[in-house]
Amino acid sequence: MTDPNTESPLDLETPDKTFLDSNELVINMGPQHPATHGVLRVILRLDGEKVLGLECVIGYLHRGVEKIAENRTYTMFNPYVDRMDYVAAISNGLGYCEAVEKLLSVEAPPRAQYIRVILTELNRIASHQLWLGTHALDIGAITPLFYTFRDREEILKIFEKYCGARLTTHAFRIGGLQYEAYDGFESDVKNFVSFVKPKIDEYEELLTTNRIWLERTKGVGVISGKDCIALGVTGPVLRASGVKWDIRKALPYANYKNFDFEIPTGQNGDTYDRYIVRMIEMRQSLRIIEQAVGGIPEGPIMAKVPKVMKPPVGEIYHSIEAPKGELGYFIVSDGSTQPYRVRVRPPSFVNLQALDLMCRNQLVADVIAVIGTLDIVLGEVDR
Amino acid sequence: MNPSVATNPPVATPFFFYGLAAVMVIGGILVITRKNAVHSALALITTLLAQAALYLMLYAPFVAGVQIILYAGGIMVLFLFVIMLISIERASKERQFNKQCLVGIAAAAALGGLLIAVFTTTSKGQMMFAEGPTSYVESQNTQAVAGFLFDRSTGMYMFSFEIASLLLLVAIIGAVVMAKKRI
Amino acid sequence: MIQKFIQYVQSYLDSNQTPGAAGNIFWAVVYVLLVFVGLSIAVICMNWLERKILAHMQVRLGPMRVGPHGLLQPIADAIKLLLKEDIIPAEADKVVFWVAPFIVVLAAFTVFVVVPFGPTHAITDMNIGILFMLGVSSLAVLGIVTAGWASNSHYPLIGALRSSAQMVSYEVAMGLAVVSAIMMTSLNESSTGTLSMIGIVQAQLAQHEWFLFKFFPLGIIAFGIFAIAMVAETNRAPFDLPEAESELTAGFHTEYSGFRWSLFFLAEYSAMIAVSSIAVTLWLGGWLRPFPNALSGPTWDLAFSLIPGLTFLFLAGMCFYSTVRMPKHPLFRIQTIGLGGFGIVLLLIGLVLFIPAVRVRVSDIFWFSAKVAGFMYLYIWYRGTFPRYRFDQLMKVGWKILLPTGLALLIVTAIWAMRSAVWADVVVPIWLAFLDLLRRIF
Amino acid sequence: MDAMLHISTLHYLVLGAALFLLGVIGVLTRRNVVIVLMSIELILNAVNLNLVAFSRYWQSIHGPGALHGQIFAIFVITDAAAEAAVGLGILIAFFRNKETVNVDEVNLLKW
Repeated sequence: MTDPNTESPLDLETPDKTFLDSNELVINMGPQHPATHGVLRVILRLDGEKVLGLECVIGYLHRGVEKIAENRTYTMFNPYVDRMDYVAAISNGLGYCEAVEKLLSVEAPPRAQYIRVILTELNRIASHQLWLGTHALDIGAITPLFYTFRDREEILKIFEKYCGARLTTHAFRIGGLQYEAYDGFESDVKNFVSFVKPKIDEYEELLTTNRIWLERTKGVGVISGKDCIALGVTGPVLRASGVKWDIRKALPYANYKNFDFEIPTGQNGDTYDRYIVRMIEMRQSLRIIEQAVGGIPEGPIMAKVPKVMKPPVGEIYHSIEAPKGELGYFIVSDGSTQPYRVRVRPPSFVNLQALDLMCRNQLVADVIAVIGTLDIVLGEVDR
Repeated sequence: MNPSVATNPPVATPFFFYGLAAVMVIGGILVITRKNAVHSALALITTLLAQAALYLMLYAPFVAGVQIILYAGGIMVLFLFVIMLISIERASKERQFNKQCLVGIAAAAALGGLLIAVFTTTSKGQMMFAEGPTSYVESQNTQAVAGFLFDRSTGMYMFSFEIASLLLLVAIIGAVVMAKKRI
Repeated sequence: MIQKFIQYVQSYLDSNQTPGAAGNIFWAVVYVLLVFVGLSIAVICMNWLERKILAHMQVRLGPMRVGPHGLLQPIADAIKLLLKEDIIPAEADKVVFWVAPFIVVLAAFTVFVVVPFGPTHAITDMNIGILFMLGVSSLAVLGIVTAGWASNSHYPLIGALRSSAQMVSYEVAMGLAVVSAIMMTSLNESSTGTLSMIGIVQAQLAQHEWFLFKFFPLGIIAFGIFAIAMVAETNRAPFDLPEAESELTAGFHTEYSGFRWSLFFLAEYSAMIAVSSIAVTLWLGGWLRPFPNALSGPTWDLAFSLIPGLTFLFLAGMCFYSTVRMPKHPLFRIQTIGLGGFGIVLLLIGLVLFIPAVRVRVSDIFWFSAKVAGFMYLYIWYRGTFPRYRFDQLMKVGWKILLPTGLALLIVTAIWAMRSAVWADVVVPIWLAFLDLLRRIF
Repeated sequence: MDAMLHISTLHYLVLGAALFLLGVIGVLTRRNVVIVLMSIELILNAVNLNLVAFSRYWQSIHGPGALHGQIFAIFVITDAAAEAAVGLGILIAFFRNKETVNVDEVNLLKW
């Protein structure tokens, strides 16, 4: 990708050569490999254990989400977006609902905005927890996985109480919310915040200063901020490379401008920095939740939207900061009840393009670490 | 702690000797006849282990230990490594014996004949190397070997030992120079 | 005839030698069987304990269904493994594929011939004991390499090459640490050391010190090197690269299943016990009870010899406590009875251990096993805590950290052990020559 | 029959000679370099067996301290290790250049 001179690993025929006499060994990882987070297939070109280059083969989970959108009304398409990044379904829903709201020129009432922010940030924490558990598991630490899943469970319980679903929640509606916050929602969220704060310290205790963790992550999968921007990489990966870009601050959506939080950045752009950035992001999310849960205003939860939505002819691009990076929706309306075209800019898909660059001249074991640190969800990559 | 041989004579010596000797000879034959080099290596390992057992019967436990740890555990692992690194798929399908194999077998037969001839002419029906009745102090074997190699007063092989370490150093460097792709 | 046999059997009981040294075949066979059965039971217990302890470290319960608290889970697993279809890949080298697990198991079990569970509780005591243990346990590499090769598949081959490279490299550091401990055995009147496992422990008894604390901090450094190398040697976390499932699915035994796979499992755990026994023998005083010299005398002997029985009584008490806390529900009846029965078995064992004749013979074995069990817990703890090393880092630790440390340690230990000779033969003459030189100049 | 049952030094010498012959046959007839190297190991082992057997014989004559044969055996094992390392190194270098492990194709210096 960055070096046009290297031929594609797919072109290599594999003659009857062994490790010694050939400089290159082509190895296929996946799509059923335990460490590729679903059905990613990676074709590695190796010299010994050193990676000369790799190519991702995707599409094993393709369901045609974008095409489906063209045959559904705006409301009917809403649940489908949950199935893209299924570990951060609420963020997907937020992005879609806000994009359509923008197209319809309506705005969700403040109370709905607050509850949306709380749920989205909770979902960000859940997504990061799942990332941390699986990433640590890939590097060989089993225990963090169980810790993070224990605490993620509390978040899922709140979701379940709120809307009845745990994973693909379909929590938001175009124009606001369907459900009023249940009784005790605020105290549940407050309890969760005080519950999870020491738990994040617990994860860090296991990993942050662990010598082996440091050796496995420092200087691994380094990518510079310039390369990140060139490849369109966003989210924690971009921020760990030192670029202070967070859509919540840069192009505020929902009511994020009302909240006080910081954007963590790293310097080295290696796996360790990405880990630290995500850990701080979890804490910042808690900070946002604390502020939001104290100030939920009274009022309606649904804006006035027509029963049959017919947005005016035009197009809109709206992006939000999903846990994995910039999640954008590009919607073209032809004035009918169904969108003419929906294009999703999934952060995982774009971030995955950096894998080849980050893995060059690293070892095979680092590929696993880098795939983990990119935090991809194949449902979103393939759509 | 110091069992003398007199109270504890070795049991069933002929049984173990012939058994181990058979294992060794069969192993040796397999080494030189197998197509697949890995099979040869496994046969050689069997031979080496049987030989270590024979060393134990010869009251040389330290040599037996060195045989196991160095030969079976070290050198043969190296052999297996190399066999796996180079392709043997093709080699095992090709002709196994070289052009001069008949000549080679003839030469080996001649050598065998020579050995037999030497044996028959020198022994003349007498028992060669008749041993006197002695007790072998097995429990002090390691200490005695160490005495030869390291001791100030009895260490007559100390210099040779140092030379051997130099030889190993040269071998390490040589092997690295030979086998490394880019130095 | 029978009389003679009984006499033969009894004649050993009066001697204070190992069956191998006494040349008593009957007792040698008995000991072999005891060690084999005991080892298999230990592996089964380890299996259950590892799953339970690891589970509790990871805030989960672990096996709970098969038997009370999953006590019968290892047996169920074993039955499952034995009944599984025996698969040999079509492209595999059948003979080698078949032989490889047996090499590994043989290597892992044979080392226990010289493990000293007590001054007389070893199958035999070899003059080259520790050398034999290191040598035979290094034969496991052959089994692993051949297993990986015979599977005729990429991942097993890479796993096997990694595994054997790792074992061969860490053997070096391990050997250096062992040598420094063996050097310490020579610090007696006759100044001849020993390689015999029993002799090493007796040297610690005679020198009134575990070698762990000998020449502080040299003993501890040697022990540390060995403790790291032994984890790498047994391919356990954090050095479990050959089995790194996120990279290589399951390493060299990817293609193995059923009975053959269980042989690898058995070998892995018995190898763990074997290297732990080496560590216990060399540095932690083997079968010696704590403070054999400082707290000597019949009263202390009696007090310490009661500990094995009390331990089992404590375990039985815990079982009964759990039995009482079991839910009173018909569904749990069998489980409750099972747990209570297990408690009664432990209680009986504990009571048997109070009989003086048994007590005297068993206490050595108890202390040895307790120390080994400590290492087993460490293994589980590591697995719950550490991420995995990368292969080049692993090699770096082995060759660039442990090996130079080991070499330096060896030299320092040697100088320290021979310090009077070094002082008299090296330092003093050089100093005198230096003085002489000064005198000539001025 | 008694000579068969009493295992003397001679028995070991005969066994050693047999192994030596096997090794010689392997060296002279096989094409695969790896197997040739293994045959050389066989020869060295045959020699070792003789040395240790003679060591026992020597002990029976000169007392239990006469272990010279065993010392020699240890040196031979050291030598075998060095030989295997260098030999296999050469083999790898050769294989990388010519992609073959057959001895009769090593003929660059023939003419």
